[in-house]
Amino acid sequence: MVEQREQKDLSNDEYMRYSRQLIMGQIGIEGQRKLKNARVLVVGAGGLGSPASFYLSGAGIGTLGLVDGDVVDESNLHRQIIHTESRVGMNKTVSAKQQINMFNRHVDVVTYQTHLTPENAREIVQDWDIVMDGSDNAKARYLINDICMILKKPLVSGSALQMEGQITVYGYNGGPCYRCMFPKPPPAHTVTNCADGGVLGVVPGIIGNLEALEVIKIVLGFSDEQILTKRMIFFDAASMRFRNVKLRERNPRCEVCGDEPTLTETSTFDYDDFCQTNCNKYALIQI
Amino acid sequence: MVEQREQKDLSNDEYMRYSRQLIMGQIGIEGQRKLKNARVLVVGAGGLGSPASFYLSGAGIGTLGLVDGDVVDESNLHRQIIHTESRVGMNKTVSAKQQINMFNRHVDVVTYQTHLTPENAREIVQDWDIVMDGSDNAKARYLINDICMILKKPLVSGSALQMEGQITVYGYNGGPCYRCMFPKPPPAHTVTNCADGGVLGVVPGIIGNLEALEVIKIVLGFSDEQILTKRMIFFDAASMRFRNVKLRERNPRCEVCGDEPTLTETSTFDYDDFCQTNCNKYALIQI
Amino acid sequence: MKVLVEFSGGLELMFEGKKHIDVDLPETHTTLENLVDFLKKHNLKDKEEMFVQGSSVRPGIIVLVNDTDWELLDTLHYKIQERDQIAFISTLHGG
Amino acid sequence: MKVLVEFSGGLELMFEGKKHIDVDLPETHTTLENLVDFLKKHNLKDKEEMFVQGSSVRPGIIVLVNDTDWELLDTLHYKIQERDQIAFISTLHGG
Ligand SMILES: [Zn+2]
Ligand SMILES: [Zn+2]
Repeated sequence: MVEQREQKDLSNDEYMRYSRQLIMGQIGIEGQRKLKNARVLVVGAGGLGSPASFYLSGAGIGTLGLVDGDVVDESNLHRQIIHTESRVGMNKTVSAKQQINMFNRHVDVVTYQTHLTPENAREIVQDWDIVMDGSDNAKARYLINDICMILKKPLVSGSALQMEGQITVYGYNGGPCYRCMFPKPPPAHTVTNCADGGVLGVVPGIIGNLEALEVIKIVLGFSDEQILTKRMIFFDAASMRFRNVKLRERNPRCEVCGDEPTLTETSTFDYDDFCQTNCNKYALIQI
Repeated sequence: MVEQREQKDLSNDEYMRYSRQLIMGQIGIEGQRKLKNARVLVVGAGGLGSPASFYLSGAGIGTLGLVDGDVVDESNLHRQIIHTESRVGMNKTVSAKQQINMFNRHVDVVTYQTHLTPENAREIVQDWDIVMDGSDNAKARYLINDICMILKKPLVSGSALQMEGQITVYGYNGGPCYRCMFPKPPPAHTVTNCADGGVLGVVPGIIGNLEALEVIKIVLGFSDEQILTKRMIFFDAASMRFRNVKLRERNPRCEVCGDEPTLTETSTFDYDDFCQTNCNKYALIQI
Repeated sequence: MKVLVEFSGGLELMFEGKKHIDVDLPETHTTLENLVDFLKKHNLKDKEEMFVQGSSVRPGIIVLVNDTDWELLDTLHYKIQERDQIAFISTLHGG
Repeated sequence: MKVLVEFSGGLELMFEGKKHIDVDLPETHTTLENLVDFLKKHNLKDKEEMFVQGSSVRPGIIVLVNDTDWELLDTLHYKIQERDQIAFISTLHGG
């Protein structure tokens, strides 16, 4: 799909603006052009999507899509740095677009002022090269995974809660997808109390930045060993430890990314029934 | 010094705003009050200081000092996310303060529109509890270290270049200072070409966030084992690997933090002569 | 047989808040299945369905042996070695 | 004696851009001082003052043995063990 699009060249303004990263051997003019022609979709303009959108824009990703149906709330601002107090009440994608427009005029920001749903997922995701999961609940994570696997898009996935974070890349170079890792959601009866577990804002800040980094490396064509596929990083902010873990391969019998997938349309899968109550926000901490 | 100050309490607005982190066991109301009463100085409002200032403000650090003599340049914007295009040409601390004021009205931002110098260092640093190094050259790093050790302030120090980053905490709980680690600067003749080595913006983004995290943990009184003292993290963004390294103890014969320090005033030390040409920006990559 | 067992992602709350415990496993207990059973009987302080389901861990928990996904190591049937580090990590969904 | 030698912080540029190399050290070469000398003679591709100064590494380089600062290990006199991982890292100043 990337090959079929007309490739835009860099303007003189852009050469100047990106000069500090252009001079790196790993990027160069060719790499900067790849960034400009890349289309990256960030699902969720919250704790993960805020920092990631900033750095993806800063790096010169040419077209950035944002999906979020929520509005900015003051209690988000401890971690959602792309928003401001005066934009409380505004849809998060619109608020983020306003900040990005002030920050880098060369980025075309496309906003989807809705949550991703089993019904709209194909239409929203199909036009993008790479998807970044910045969502905040299990149901959204299964849905994002499924549509990415169905449409064969690489999915950079991160999550954070309290003082821990996790990040990996799904569906890339023979690595597993979210369903390969978690074919079954946590049983409903393990999640009796769905109160919010809380999060220290800079923790999703770190994870969102690591997600943006992996997106950039995929766009630039870094080697398979360098991309976080078949690997997951577990971050413990309290002890400042990063654990780099070797993961399983793709499961050939996976429902959605296997050799004979049975889940081929998200609109025919009942995510509410699948996840039950445990798919509420921040569910997993109440184990 | 913290004990002598009048301790401010949280307003109802602040309880609401910080509710998502207040509910964490590691923070609570007491921790949030500590954050409000903390005074944190960030030296450098650039690639490291931008994300760190965002997250320190978001977390509710009550008084944030910013030191930088530079103005915003468009070629900074690929990594300095706290600035905007319309603020190009403005002093970086003033630009950062404008963004923080829009983001969290509860933070008192104090700007020093100057570089830290051997002459002004004591006056600027003496009123703060914790210092974060967000500078971009070796001379500044020795100077910041020295004044922090002289005034016995914990120093959270990070650096980034190309696709690598390093972070540690100096002068804390018996750990080394920058001079304990590097008593001599790199010899001048190893630095023949001082061209800029470049940096991928999200790399200082990650390191700056890790610095903000350590500042927050120090304010909250996390245990000595949890703070990054006598340890350093080396981050390789290309391979997505974090190396957690055990460092030496404080050197009792260190010039500035030893048992009988000889360097007790920065104004009497010749930093230009000490560092020679290698203290220019981005010097170390040209080895 | 001594092994280091680690919990994170919130699972530590079911083990008195401990992020790691040293476990001295009887010689007759040598598989991960045995370890899960041992932990359930000796260390688990909360409702067992928060940690186990049948003879395995509940869905949503990743099990690691020396930083390797147990799916690469025969899962429940993996034979534990002296001084293995076994981690149980609950996946996070927040953001 | 086989050791893994790693370079970073820009030092790899002086070793043909290699971030790690396997070195087979003669049995008579057993200290870190010997290793620095060996690397200088066999692997260093740029001006030697970029890496060494006298019989040690130049200021601004951190040396690690299995992720431990060599200052905790007798620095140049440390006796290298089979399969040690030795890292030479140039400190960074940018931001
Ligand atoms: Zn799958
Ligand atoms: Zn010292």
